[in-house]
Amino acid sequence: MRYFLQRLFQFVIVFFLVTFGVLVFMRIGLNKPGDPARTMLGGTATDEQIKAVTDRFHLNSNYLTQYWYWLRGMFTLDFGYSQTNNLDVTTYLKPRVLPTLFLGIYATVGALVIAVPVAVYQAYRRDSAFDKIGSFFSFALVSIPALVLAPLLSYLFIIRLQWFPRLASKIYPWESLSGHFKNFLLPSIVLMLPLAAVYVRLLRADMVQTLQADFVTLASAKGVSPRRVLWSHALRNSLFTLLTNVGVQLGGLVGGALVVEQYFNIKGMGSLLVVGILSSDLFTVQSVSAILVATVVTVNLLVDLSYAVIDPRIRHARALS
Amino acid sequence: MTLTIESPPVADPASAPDTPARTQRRRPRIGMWFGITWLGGLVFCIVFASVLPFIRLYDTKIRVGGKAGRYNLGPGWTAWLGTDSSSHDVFARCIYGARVTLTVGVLSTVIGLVVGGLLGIASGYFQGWTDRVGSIITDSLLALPPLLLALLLVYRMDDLKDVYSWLGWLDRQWEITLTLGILAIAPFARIARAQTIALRDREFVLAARSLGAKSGRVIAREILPNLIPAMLTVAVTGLGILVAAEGALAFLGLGVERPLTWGKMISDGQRDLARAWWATIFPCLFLFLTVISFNLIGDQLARRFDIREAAI
Amino acid sequence: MAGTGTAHLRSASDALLRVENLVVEFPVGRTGLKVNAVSGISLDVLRGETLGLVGESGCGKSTTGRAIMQLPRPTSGSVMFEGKELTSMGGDTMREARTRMQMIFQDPISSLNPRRKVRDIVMEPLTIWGRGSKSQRNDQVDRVLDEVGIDPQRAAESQPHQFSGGQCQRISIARSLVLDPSMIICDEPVSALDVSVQAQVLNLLEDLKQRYGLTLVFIAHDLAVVKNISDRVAVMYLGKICEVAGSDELYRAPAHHYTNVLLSSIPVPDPSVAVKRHPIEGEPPSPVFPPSGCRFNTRCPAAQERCSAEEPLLREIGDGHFVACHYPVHGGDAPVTVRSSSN
Amino acid sequence: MSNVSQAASRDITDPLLELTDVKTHFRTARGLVRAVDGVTFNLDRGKALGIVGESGSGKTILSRSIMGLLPPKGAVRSGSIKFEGREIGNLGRKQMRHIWGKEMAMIFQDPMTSLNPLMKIGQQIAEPLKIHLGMDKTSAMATAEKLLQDVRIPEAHRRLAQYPHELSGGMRQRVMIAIALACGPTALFADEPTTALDVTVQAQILDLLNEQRKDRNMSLILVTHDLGVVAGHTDDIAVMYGGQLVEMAPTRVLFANMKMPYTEALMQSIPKIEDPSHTRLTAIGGRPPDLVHPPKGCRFAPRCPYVREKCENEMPQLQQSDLPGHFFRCWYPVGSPEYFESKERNAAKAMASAAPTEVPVSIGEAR
Repeated sequence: MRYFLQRLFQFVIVFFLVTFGVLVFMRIGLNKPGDPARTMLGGTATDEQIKAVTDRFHLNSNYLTQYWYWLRGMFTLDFGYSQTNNLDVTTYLKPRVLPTLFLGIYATVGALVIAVPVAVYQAYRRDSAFDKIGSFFSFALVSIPALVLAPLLSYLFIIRLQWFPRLASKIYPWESLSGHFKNFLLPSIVLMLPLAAVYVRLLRADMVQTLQADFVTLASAKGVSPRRVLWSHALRNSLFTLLTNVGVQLGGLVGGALVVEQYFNIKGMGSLLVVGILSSDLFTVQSVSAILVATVVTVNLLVDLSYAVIDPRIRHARALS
Repeated sequence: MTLTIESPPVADPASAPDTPARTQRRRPRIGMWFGITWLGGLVFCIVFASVLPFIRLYDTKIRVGGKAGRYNLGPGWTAWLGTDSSSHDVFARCIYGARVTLTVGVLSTVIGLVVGGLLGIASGYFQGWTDRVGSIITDSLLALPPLLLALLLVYRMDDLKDVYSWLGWLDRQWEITLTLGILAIAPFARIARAQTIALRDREFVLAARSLGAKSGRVIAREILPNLIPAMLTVAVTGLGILVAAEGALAFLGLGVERPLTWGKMISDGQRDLARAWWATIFPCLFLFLTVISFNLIGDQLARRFDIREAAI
Repeated sequence: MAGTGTAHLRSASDALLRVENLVVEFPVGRTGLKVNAVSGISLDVLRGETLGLVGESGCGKSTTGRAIMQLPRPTSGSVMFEGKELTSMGGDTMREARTRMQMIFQDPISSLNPRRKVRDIVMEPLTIWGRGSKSQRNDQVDRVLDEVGIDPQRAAESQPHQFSGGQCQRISIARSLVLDPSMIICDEPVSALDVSVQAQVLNLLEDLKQRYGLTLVFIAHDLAVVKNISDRVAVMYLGKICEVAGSDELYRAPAHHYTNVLLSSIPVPDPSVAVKRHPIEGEPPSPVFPPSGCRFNTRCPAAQERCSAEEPLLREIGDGHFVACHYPVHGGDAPVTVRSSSN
Repeated sequence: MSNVSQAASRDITDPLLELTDVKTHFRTARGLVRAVDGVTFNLDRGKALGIVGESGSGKTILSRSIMGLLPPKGAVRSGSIKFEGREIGNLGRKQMRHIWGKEMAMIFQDPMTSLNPLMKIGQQIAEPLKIHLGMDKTSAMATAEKLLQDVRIPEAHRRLAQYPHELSGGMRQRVMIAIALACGPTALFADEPTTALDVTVQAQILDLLNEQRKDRNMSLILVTHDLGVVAGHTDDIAVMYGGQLVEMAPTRVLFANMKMPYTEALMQSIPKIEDPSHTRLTAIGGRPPDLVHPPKGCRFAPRCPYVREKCENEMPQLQQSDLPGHFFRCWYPVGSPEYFESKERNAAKAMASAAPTEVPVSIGEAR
């Protein structure tokens, strides 16, 4: 428990540090009174407008004070004001959350569902044709950035084969399941394939290692069936790198989502962020970054916890502390 | 980008026969030679772009019937890979784009390698508060999705250099190089730290200290030589990732404006994908082949130095 | 006084190395607990003597060796070497002092940097201290390599992995010799080697000791090996010294019950010898929570109430034979580990 | 001696294990490694056989070859291995599964890595019981507890729910033995079972193994590098060198009457507790043979102090001495006239040269 609290504390520190860093970095150089507000509102803004915004967000005080007010706003779900949309950030951020969440979950879950059996079987039948073909494809896919896969797949499936429409209006599963499917299948695949390839390579390497361990040989020497050796002795002992990487890869997944949302015209947080950055939309950038950082940090914390669930050694070491 | 590294192999020739070691090399080295050939060819074209007869100058427009038009040529003899929306030769543009991409990639890798490597070695060797500060830096760098961090950095650097005159030397290419370099620090630092910790407890390091060697010498003579193979391997694989990241930045609109890089070409051609697939697909291929080449070489190096590669 | 006493120490002026009340503790993670690796032991080694330090894994023998080298520095206690106090020495003086004593490690392969040429590894100490001219250094390295039975020619072009475990151990020995130390601490130098090679290395150590007038501290878990090479043996258990005696004396008439158990546990490579067994149950307790009183009391066949309440101090029970036990085996004068030929 | 033989058709006096010219080679980048090169012996029911050798002698590979537990890739096997009269040398893992755990069981060297760290002790012992004996969970657990008591683990019931890391090294080795004993195997392979343990614990474990062997009339194959370990705990000893069996005999015969110079040299190189301090050891010079390119003649010839021309050119075959069950592989065995002649010659040579001889690897060996 103490260990968990320690990790939690460290992650909270990182969260504050990074979000504060983003705030400072977005506002640094905008030193003169009213500057941040002017940046936000654009050149045509009147002095009253500027003053109003400046006061509302305490843009004249020091960064720590600004951070404090922004943070306080965050916790009351007031994410600030966006001049590009002339709206409160909260209002237009809401519908953006789900599409990105869909993408991320489909990609991660899909990648794991594909990767685990493939990797396990590859490791079990090491050097077989299946292993070699699997290794070839995972290697090739690891090397395809989203930026390459997106045009290739959309050229093939949207333009050549015309299996998917370019744009569908109904994107939520409760509106239209097929519309949801058509909208998210291809983008999810673009994100999923390289991710699955990474997972396959990681898990295969660990499995190969584990399968050479004494306790696996001992399990065989007890007469345990190969299937049971594989799935209940070897797999659990090989999951650590994979788990760690579900957390680590999340950052990369978000990066991929930025590209994919842009490419497939999905109105998610990624495209919002890109537009926000390119138009110096202070509050949008801060809010979306904060959400992403919080997600990354939380997932890593959960990964840390899951080690303890899997491994009694970690559980006990932590119970001691 | 994460690599997990095993401790260096302990090979005792006398005990070898008792433990049937992994036999046979698995994949032939064709892959690595492919990678070297592709990268070598690319570098050759980049260096001699202006004198090679089959590469047009960056600004040459290809006219059909005396007119320059949008996508007026598909792939063929006149323009190997066709022409783009402004009637430029796609092949020539890919080569010129590669110059920027590869320069940015190599320089940012060097930045990441040096800064991250030193940070990691310091954290791993001295531990204590050095390690704590180091790990907060790396954790923070890793908490922000890398592409988001890159977008922020590049975009804000543009603004900042207008405000602070001492940043005036920053052009877009330098901005991107610095940014990607900063992104590369955390992964390099992590690996260097893990390796250093593993090496620090090895007995030959203890032996060096018992001979009266100072910390600096121990790091330089005992730790660094054992660290370099792993770091180089990571650097090569990392180059592939940074090249892809540069592409993504360009795609999102924060690339070098002139010459255009692959990401921007993909982004530009995307709207007309149905009409002129070549303007998008060929830059895609260049990007893919370059990334995979780095990966292939990195993979071979990892095998060579017995570094178990984990994620890329 | 806590600890196991200092009665066995000889006159300070004779000793090359004199360790008093050495304590080494390590923290267990961030738990606030500590491993009591070494809990107040005292040792001395005369010039030219070989002191054997024997005990089971986790008894603190290796930690003691490293603490003498101040790698890492002990938690408390005094280490006098060649008349100088090491524990209070500063960085550079300490580095200098370390060259007078050297260390050989258990894993011959791990103790050599895999990415350097063997010759450079052996040369390294001379390079660090800038001793002699280039040709003098070369001669010195050639001579030492030759001495340990490694071809200098081959050493110049090969890396450690091209040598076998025994040869790597020879290289380690060569490296420790080039600075002409007065003492070498051998930390399980032969336990990773095959018996045939082990004999080669043990013989080599004996020869070099004569030739260079070395003083050795020989740490090992194999009692037969320790007996073979040592003049005096100290038996350790859970961070304390149980018994100190001349090598032959200790094995002839062990006085501490732990020593007795240890000796009778050794499998004898001769089926015709019937060993009178003193089997004990269980395994050493954790050094994080050591037992009170005599640390062996939880497993001792002769333990009484006093043993868990009061810690025994080392006391003399025979000529140069010291034991830390309230109720030693036969007062220490009768042979107890009976070995007789049954037919 | 009563025997619970499952194979009713077979005579209980027939050997349990018959090995004929067993070879296990490995294809490697460097060439074919002849890890085990033609081993022949029989093992009777209920007996303990010690296989002794230095690292690289092929002792571990031999025991794994008999068990059929070699890595699937790169191993080339030949020869015949009969277990209870049934040829098992050519069986695949699938068929071996029904023998493993039930009729043959194995204990490994390192108790720290041989138990699944993520599985409770109870489950690990219960596993073979459920598989081979079809027990349900409750009875498997009850049997597991009984087994833990048999291997003298205190508080057996509580241990069932513990994980391996909560036990000490000796305890873990006891758990390994409990697992191996679970289904009442007829042969138990113990590969360096005590190397990773302390002496006091080593004695306990060896005694436990022997006691269980006798109680269960089980054959024990004890693979070790330590002659001391086999001396007190086996009926027969097989000495291996360079992938071959070089000497095999009943334990007492071997120690009293060794014929092979290698065995003799091995004995002499061990420091003995009875000898006074600073007794000079007789080291064996040189290094074990390269199993990719083994010597043409006797594999020990390059290191043998009594070597003659014939030894270098012709490989000696395993021959029987005048004592029953004693085999050795030497042209001029210990005790032969040539042996004494060479010995005298060596002694004279050593007298003549006061300085260390030119043997590069072992200094002072000849003195």
